Parts: sequence; structure tokens; C-alpha cells
Amino acid sequence: MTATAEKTEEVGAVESFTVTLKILRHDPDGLDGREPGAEYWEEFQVEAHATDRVLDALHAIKWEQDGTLAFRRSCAHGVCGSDAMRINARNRLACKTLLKDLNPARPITVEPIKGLPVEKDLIVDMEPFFASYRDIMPFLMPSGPTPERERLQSPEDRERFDDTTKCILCAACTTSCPVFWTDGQYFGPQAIVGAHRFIFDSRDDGEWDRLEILNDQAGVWKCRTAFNCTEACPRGIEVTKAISEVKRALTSGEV
Amino acid sequence: MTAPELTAPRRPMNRRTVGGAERWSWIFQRVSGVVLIVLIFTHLFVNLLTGDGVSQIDFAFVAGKWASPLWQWWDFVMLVLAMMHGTNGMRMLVNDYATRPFVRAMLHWALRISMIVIIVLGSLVIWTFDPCPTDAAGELLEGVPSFCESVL
Amino acid sequence: MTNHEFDVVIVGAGGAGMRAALESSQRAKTAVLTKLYPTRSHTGAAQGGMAAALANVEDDNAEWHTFDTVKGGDYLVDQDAAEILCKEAIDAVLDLEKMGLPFNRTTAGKVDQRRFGGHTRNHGEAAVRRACYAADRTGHMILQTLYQQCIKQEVEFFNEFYVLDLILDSDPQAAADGDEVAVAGVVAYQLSTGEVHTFRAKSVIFATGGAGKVFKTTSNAHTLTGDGMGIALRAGLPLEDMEFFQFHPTGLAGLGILLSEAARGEGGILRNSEGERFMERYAPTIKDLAPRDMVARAMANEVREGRGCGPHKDYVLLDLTHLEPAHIDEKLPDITEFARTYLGVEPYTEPVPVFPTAHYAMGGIPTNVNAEVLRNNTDVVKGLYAAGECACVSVHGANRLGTNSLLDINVFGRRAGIAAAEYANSVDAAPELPADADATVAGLVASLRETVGGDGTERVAQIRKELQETMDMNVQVFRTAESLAEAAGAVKGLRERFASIAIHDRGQRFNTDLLEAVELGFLLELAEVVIAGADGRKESRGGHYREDFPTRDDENYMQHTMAYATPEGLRMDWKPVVVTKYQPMERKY
Amino acid sequence: MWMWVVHRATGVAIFFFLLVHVLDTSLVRVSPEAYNEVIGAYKTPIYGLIEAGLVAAIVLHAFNGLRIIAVDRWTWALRRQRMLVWIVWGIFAVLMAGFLPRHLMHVFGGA
Ligand SMILES: Cc1cc2nc3c(=O)[nH]c(=O)nc-3n(C[C@H](O)[C@H](O)[C@H](O)COP(=O)(O)OP(=O)(O)OC[C@H]3O[C@@H](n4cnc5c(N)ncnc54)[C@H](O)[C@@H]3O)c2cc1C
Ligand code: HEM
Ligand code: SF4
Ligand code: F3S
Ligand code: FES
Repeated sequence: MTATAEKTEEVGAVESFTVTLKILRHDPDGLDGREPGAEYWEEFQVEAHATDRVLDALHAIKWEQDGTLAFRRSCAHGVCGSDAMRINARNRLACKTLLKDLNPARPITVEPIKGLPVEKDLIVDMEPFFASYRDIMPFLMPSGPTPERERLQSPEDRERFDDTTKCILCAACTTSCPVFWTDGQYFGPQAIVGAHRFIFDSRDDGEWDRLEILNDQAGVWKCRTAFNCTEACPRGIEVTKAISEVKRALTSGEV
Repeated sequence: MTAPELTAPRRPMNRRTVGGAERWSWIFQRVSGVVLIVLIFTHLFVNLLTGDGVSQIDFAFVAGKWASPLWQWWDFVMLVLAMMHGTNGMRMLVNDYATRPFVRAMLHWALRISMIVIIVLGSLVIWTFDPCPTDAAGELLEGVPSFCESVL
Repeated sequence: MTNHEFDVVIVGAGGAGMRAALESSQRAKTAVLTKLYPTRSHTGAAQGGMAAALANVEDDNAEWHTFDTVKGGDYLVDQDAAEILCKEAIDAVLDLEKMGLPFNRTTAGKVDQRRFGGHTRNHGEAAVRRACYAADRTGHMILQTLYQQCIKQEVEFFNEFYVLDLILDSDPQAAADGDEVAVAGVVAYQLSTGEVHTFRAKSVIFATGGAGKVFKTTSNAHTLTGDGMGIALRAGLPLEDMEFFQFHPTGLAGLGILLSEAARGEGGILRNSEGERFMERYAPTIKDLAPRDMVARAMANEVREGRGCGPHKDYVLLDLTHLEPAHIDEKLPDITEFARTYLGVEPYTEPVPVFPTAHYAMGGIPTNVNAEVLRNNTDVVKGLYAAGECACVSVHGANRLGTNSLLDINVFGRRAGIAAAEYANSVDAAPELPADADATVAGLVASLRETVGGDGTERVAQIRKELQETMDMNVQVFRTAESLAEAAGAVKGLRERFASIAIHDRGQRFNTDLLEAVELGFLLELAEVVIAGADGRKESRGGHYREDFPTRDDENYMQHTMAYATPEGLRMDWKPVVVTKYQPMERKY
Repeated sequence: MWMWVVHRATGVAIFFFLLVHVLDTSLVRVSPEAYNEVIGAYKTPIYGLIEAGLVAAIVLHAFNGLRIIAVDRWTWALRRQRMLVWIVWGIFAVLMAGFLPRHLMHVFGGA
């Protein structure tokens, strides 16, 4: 128990420090003499505690300094996928990034995720992203008669696609992919993850329909194994692995 | 509990899927890459590291090599594969960066033409190569390999 | 202003909203309005499981489940509703499986099940494995699966539309008993443009989720501000049983982030500073798996009696160290990661600091078992439905059993969807929307915009913070007449101050500043209802514990609280509990 | 990400070199003098350096190409891709260490 007592000292202690956030802002309305759509950097200083996350700092800014700062968030613990943003040039969830892990001595840069149209401050238009997801037919397509009880599936078969079921559609992966940055037509890693989840589900029989879609010009072959997606995924999904498995299914003809 | 056994047949790959251009290009990139590694490294090794290295390269050196069909084939395969691999790679690059359809089409054509020109030119050179060219008077030109003399 | 017309409008795209949409969109022209992208809904945060007596691993049946639900809810459950819930549970799970939900499996390939608090075999004999689950991401899988099915069915979503007003064809409080009051539509604010939209509809389903943000320490999302409940209240409809709020025992200490009960279902043990497994004293039979209200109170009691841990002795410990790391990874991967990420605690080797966190609103918009919204104890509002956490059927009574909510949203979401579509198909047209249907919302928005740069001095965030602090201090696990009076006074003061707030953002697009003010308005009103309900209920039952009245009083309070907002303030009333089979007994575990 | 940039850059560099290289080699067909003249230019230190760069590019591109192939083919390689990046740089360093001295000797030694 002593170890815990020490640990909890840290948790309870109110050791606070000041951090500077440098935020890339985007003003769609063109207020205060700016052009509509103007982009500019703005710095804020925030008092923070050891357990504070970037989201807490953004809230501190919004709630105490500048109410016009706009960003999306909901769950605040990394399960809803609302708040993917570029923090210190890496895509992360603001609610899962602890300030103390970011070297608070230097200003923390916060930008919207790249490759999707910015709407306001850190809010981007997610529609193209969701459109790619919809394109890969992300729903079970079983064939044969519907059973009365559940479809059976062995734990091993269930395990095959476990990793990709974790996706929260946060877009951190897709918007970190250098291929997606230059070619927005690319379905992006998320859509492949979404397809993988069904392609390798033993209950699904639509795998070749999806593979067909991913075999497209804008599909899985666009991936250059840059691994940014894997590094960005806040759910720890091995995105590049999923992509590779899809490529392998396409080259070998076997799922 | 009448759940049927799950022996859902894995649908075999259908024709359309087999023919994805992007898929073949991806496979080709890998296969040609592996072959090229052997070809190019031997090429570089022979040309640059054996003997006198880069300074040995002259007409005679080349002529000496191409006198043997092995090296003719070697360089030919290397040329074709490298050009195709390179052009295909460049094509992927163009697809990534050139978003305007017209620009993209132009660049694709430029690539295709340059590939064909280079391959045709290169193969002509390799196959029609005459290690002992003579001038109009039938004299050997300067710089030809020494074995030409015995041929005459 | 833009006008739309649909047969069915569903407000909210969480589990309940999307389950309803799947049914309704097959039958009628349906729109789903949601203030968040559907996949951001808080259903996705649910971890532990969804109850259904599938009997896949152990002997079980719907009747036992019903009994547990009634007893777990401290007999305030409407038993007819609980019977439906537990009977339809089995199909609800199987339906989800057929939609593709990746449940964990038994070696035989069936949906696996695990233990959860309050779920027992044969009326309390021993814990039973009833919760169907997908690791500790059951809610995530439900939300994803339902969204995927909505894509398949091409359900029409209006994302980031904040519904702020409900239009009825007449004043429900002015109407006499038996008179017909029907729904006409809703009014929404579009976040991306700042535009106000009206939606005329024959049926409207509210599925807006919980209101956890009235408390400071909560497992709920920032966006769970009880909008639907607040809108219903403002429209003159009652709210039922709002004093019953569930405090989940195991929130990460200080943060409130939830560690699922599944942690205890898989063998986790709660310990105090002496290392004692204190639940043995409070619930000798099922110990750590007692219903949540009991465990939360036991924990708070340990802390009060000085056996808390940490520098401030203000939490207890959840011990998983005796479990195999591989087992933890397989069954509880996410929550152990939360402990690591947010507290820096390694659950394999260290116990995790936990303390009760505001989790679930048992109360809400009153409905009957067909999900039709009641405007008094007996009359329904024609065409208006509610389902999910914002509704009160009441299947959870005074305390919801773990895994019964994911069940609730599926069973009653489905019922609402079917009923709404069928009703819509049975009437020719919705009542006309009045010409000034948007007046309330437009006025609200305009008045808030005016505060920008005006002479308002109060900050939304400050008022919200004070509200949440006073609620945590006075209306949490333990309540007394004094603490409630204190809270009531504080909330009254905050409401007055709310009148002079100033917001910052005068932009049209993505003005989240403005919406936070609107949401705070709902929170303040709901807090008032919670306090009034708690004050009126001079007994202890389920999640509501009065230190000045520590026992249950079936004679006087075996009834639901109904709160109505009137121009003169809140009017409190009662509604009888439906009892079919189970007579109230003392609740022992 | 950075390896991808490197791979792309080296690929493009090699491609353009190849164009030039084939053109100059074709001069063989024109006349030995012409060829020798051009190839003579390769023997100047500047071209020697360019040539060294080219070899470096090919080595990097080739071994990184192998890494990409491995990563796409085998899961173990995928999981260890970061380590493989270092191995590619390692092989690159070793090969260049072997090649550069000899090459530069030929170039500058004027042999
Ligand atoms: C951390 C956590 C873990 C849980 N674990 C479990 C569990 O293991 N088992 C279990 O049974 N239950 C669990 N619960 C409870 C259960 O998850 C919730 O009660 C349930 O998911 C609520 O679903 P819902 O559809 O009613 O609401 P939500 O999923 O919250 O959805 C609300 C929807 O309403 C929309 N909305 C809200 N306001 C407006 C507005 N003004 N205009 C338009 N749209 C609006 C939102 O956009 C959202 O789409 C858990 C809850 C939490 C917080
Ligand atoms: C020496 C052996 C070589 C190997 C093993 C090799 C391997 C590869 C591989 C595997 C790819 C595909 C990368 C991907 O899909 O992400 C590739 C791409 C490429 N290669 Fe090669 N290659 C070799 C030689 C060459 C040569 C000689 C050229 C030039 C003519 C070249 C030019 C390119 C180009 C331009 C690309 C595209 C790069 C991109 O899209 O990012 N390669 N190479
Ligand atoms: S794969 Fe990971 S990064 Fe990509 S959308 Fe899903 S959760 Fe986000
Ligand atoms: S970052 Fe992009 S290139 Fe492939 S490995 Fe990931 S999708
Ligand atoms: S707020 Fe939900 S993921 Fe960050």
C-alpha cells in the first residue's frame, strides 16, 4: 500500500504551472476587422495542474479568456472521437494528451487536423471523412437465412477483427496521412480500418464487395506505408497492419 | 437453438477484382524492385568497384561488356524494368500531387512518352551495338577496344 | 429560417435515437436531429455490458431479471415496464448481434455473458452471468453498430442541429384531463450557420440522453446537459423522479471518468485505507457486486469515517492486482488504460483510486410502456415519444442496475420508433406550426447575442462551476433538509445571476459560446427540479439517501415524483407505482 | 513518414538520373569519341560526387524498398518497422563506408 500512498500524493497535490498555447485560429465570419476566413496564430497562457489535459487548457481559455474559441469535444476521455487536433505537429485527441507530457516549457501549438476544410478555429468539416466511411459499406452483409438465435462465431474468429472494432472515427489517422494531404480523393486509413472490421468478420459475406471498392484508384494501393496513421491513432489500432491485411487479401485472393 | 452452422462460403475472387490496374502496379513495383536490386547492384559493382572504378569507364569498357550476350541481356532487362518501375513510381506521384485532370493527363503522357523513347533508344543501343565501329574507310575508330584489332 | 416537414422527427442520435430511427425510417419519412455527430453520443462511453437472460453460460430467465430490476430499483420500478424490458431483452441482444455487433464469444461461439451488480440467480441466491458484452466497450459497439445500420438504411441525419424548442398544438397544462394535446414539431438551431430551422412532424421522439453535467464529478460527457428534459419542462410537461440520480461507485478519483462495474464483475475488489474488503460488511452475500447505490454509499461512508485513502483520505481503492494481466487485457482493456493515462496508475500492480461519480438520471420525461410521453398521470401527448436516458418509463425506479440502460435504450428506443411511425401513418397531417413557431428560439438566440459587449458581467463558465460545486456538495450521495435548502438557495441565486450573463462570441458560425449558455439554462432548471424532488421525498430509497430520513417509507413515498414548471415556480405532484407481481420487501444483498 | 519522403525523393532522383544515363549511354551508338567525351565528364570530381550521391540514393531507395516490401508482407516486420528503418540506415552506412573510400579514391586519385 505504501506505493499507492506515494502515487496518490501526486494525484492530490496541487502542483501547478503555466503553459502557453499557440493556437491557429480561423475566423469564418470576419469579425474585428478581419477578412472572412482569416487565419492567424494567437497565444494564450493558462494555469495548469499535473493531471490537466490539453482539453482542460482549451476549456480554460474558452471559459475564462476568450469565449470565441471554437472546438469540438464531448466525452473528455478519449472515447467519442470529437477532439482530434494537431498538437505540437502531431495528431492527437486533446482530451487524452496530458500537458505535462508535452514539455510545458515551450509553447504548445494547436492546429486543426489537416486535409479537411477548416470551418472555424479547430473545427473542420468532417463530411468528406464520413463520406469515405460510408463508401466502404460499413455494415454487416451476411448471406443465407437469418438464424433464430445469434450467428455463431468462435473467439478466434472474433479476435481477427477485434483491433479495428475499436475505431471511434476521430479522423486522426486519415488527417495525418501524407497521401491524404496531397490527394483528398484517397479513402484514407480510417475507411480501410472500417472496411477491415467487416472484411475479416466471419459472419460477413460482403468482403469482396468492399475489397472491390478498396481496389480502386483512390483505394488501398494509395497507401505508401508512411505509418503516420498508426502513430496517430488514439485507440492504439494498428492501422497500417489493417491496411496491409487488406492488401494481402487483395493480392492473394483469400480473406 | 436452430442456428445453422457458420460455414459461409468464402466467395472466390471474381474477375473484376483480379484486374485492378492499381493492384498490378503495386505488385509490379515490388517484384521489379526485388529484381532490380540484384541487377543494379551487380551493375554498380562491376562498373564502379571492380578494377579501376569509375575511371575505367570508357567506350572500350562498355564495348567489352556488350560483346557478351549476358551483359546485353542484363542491361536490357535492367533498362526495361528500371524504366517501368521508375515511370510507374512517377505516375503514382503524379496521381498524388496533380489534382487538375488536364495537368494529370499531360504528365501521364509525358511519362509514357519518355519511358517509351528511353526504352526504345536504350534497346536499340544495346542490341544494335557494334563494338568495333569503323569509319567510312573501313578503319577502326579511335577508342575501340583492343580485341577489335584481332577481329580485323 | 428554413422549414422542413417529416413524418417522424427524432431528437438525438445516441443508442435510443438511432434504434428508434432504424424502426421508424423503415415505415415513415424520418429525420434525426442531433447536436453531435451520431458517433459522438455518450452511449459510446458505456463500457460494461447489456443485460439479457440469454442463459448462454448459466441458467437464467427473464423473470429473475425482472425481479432483480424491480428489487434493484428499490421497488419504485413500474413492474409492467420492467417485465417488458426483461422479456424483450433477449431479442434486443440477438437483434444487435444480427446487425453485426461484435460481442465477446464463448468457446461454443455464442454471445458471452458476465456478472454485474445486482443481477442474481433465482431471486437473489447468487450473482448470475447476465451481461452480454464486448470487452469494456459495449456501448461503443452498440453505437457503432446502430450507426452502421443507419448508414445502410440511409437514415437522414441533421448533424449539429440543436433542438431547443418543442411545439405542441395547445398548452398541456391548460388542457383538461382527457383533452387531446398533440405534437406539431420542433425548432432547432444549426450550429454551422447559426440559422434557426423548424421541423413540422406528425411524431417527435426525444432521445437526448442524460443530464450528468448538473454535477461536478460525473462520468457524463460535457454535452450531457439534459436538453430534452429541459425542453419538455419548458413546454409545460412534467419530469418524473428527477431526485433519483445514480452515483456510480467507481469513477477515477477526482476526475469522475468511469471504471466500469465490469471491473468488479471480473473480480475487482474495493478496499479502504486499512486494506479491508469493506463491502463484506455492507452486503455479505454479493459484496462488491451489490447495486450501485449501496456500494457508492458504503464508499462514501468509509471515507467519512476516516478510512479513505490518499493525502486527503478522500477516496478508496479498486484492487485488480490479483487478476492476471492477460485477463485484464482481454476483458478490461480500456478502463485500465484510463487509469494509466489519467492517473498514471498501473492497474496490474497498483490499486486504482476511485470515488463515486454522478452517472445516470433514473428520472426524466415520463412515458408509458409504448414510449408515449405523459402530460399528467394518465394522458399522453399525441405523437410525442421519449426513450433512453432522457425518458422515465420507469424501469429503473430509484436505482438502475448496471447494464439495464443499454438494454433500455434498445428496447424502448425500438418501441418508440415503431409507435411513432405507426402513429404518423395513422394521421393525415401534423398540426400546423404557428407562424411564429421559431419565435422562442430566435428570441433566445437574439437575446444572448445581445449580451456580447453589453453590460452583462456574469460568466457562463463561472455560474456552471458554482452550480456543479453546490450540487456535488449538497445533493450527492448523502442529502439532508439543510443541504438541500442550501443548494436550493444557491441555485436560485445562480438563476438570478444567469439573467445578467455576457457571452463573447458574436459570430454566426459554430458559436459554441452561445450554446453553452443555452445549455446552462437547462442545467439550472433541472438542478432546481432535482433539489425540489429530493426535498419532497422524506425517505431514503435507491439512489436517493436522506440522512435525516434514512429508511424507506413505502407508506408515504411508494410513488413517483412529478414536477411541473409553472409561471409560479415548480409544482410537485405524485404518480402511483405500477405493481404487478412483486410486493416491496427489504432490500438485502 | 520521413522514410516515405526519403523513398520518394530518392525514387525521383534516380528516375531523372536514369533518363540522362540512358541518353548518354546511347552516345555509344553515335561514336566512341562522343561517348568518351561525355563519360569523361563523369570522371571529373564534381560528377564523381554526384555519382556518389546517386549511389547513395539507390542504396537507400533499394533497401528501404526491401523494408517496404517486408512490412507489407510480414506482420513481424510491420510491428518492427521502426527498427527496420534503423537497419536500413545501418546497411546504408556500411555500404557507403565500403563504397565511398574506393570510389573517391578512383575519382580523386586520378588513376
Ligand atoms: C461512462 C458510462 C458508462 C456506462 N456504462 C453502461 C453500461 O455498461 N451498461 C449500461 O446499460 N449502461 C451504461 N451507461 C448508461 C448508458 O450508456 C446511457 O444511459 C445510455 O447510453 C443513454 O443513451 P441515450 O441514447 O439515451 O443518450 P446518448 O447516447 O447520450 O445520446 C444523446 C443524443 O442526444 C443528442 N442531443 C442531446 N441534446 C440535444 C439537443 N438539444 N438537440 C439535438 N440533439 C440532442 C445528442 O447529440 C446525442 O446524439 C453508461 C453511461 C456512462 C456515462
Ligand atoms: C534498386 C532496387 C529498387 C527497389 C528494391 C525499389 C523498390 C521500390 C518499391 C517497393 C516501391 C514502392 C513504394 C510504395 O509503394 O510505397 C518503389 C517506388 C518507387 N521507385 Fe523504386 N525501387 C528500386 C529501384 C528504383 C529505380 C532504379 C528507380 C528509378 C528509375 C526507382 C524509382 C521509384 C519511384 C519514382 C517510386 C515511387 C515512389 C513513391 O511513390 O513514393 N526505383 N521502389
Ligand atoms: S483508426 Fe484510430 S485514428 Fe483512425 S479514426 Fe479510428 S480511432 Fe481515429
Ligand atoms: S499514414 Fe497513410 S500512407 Fe498508409 S500507412 Fe498510413 S495510410
Ligand atoms: S472529447 Fe471525446 S474523444 Fe476527446
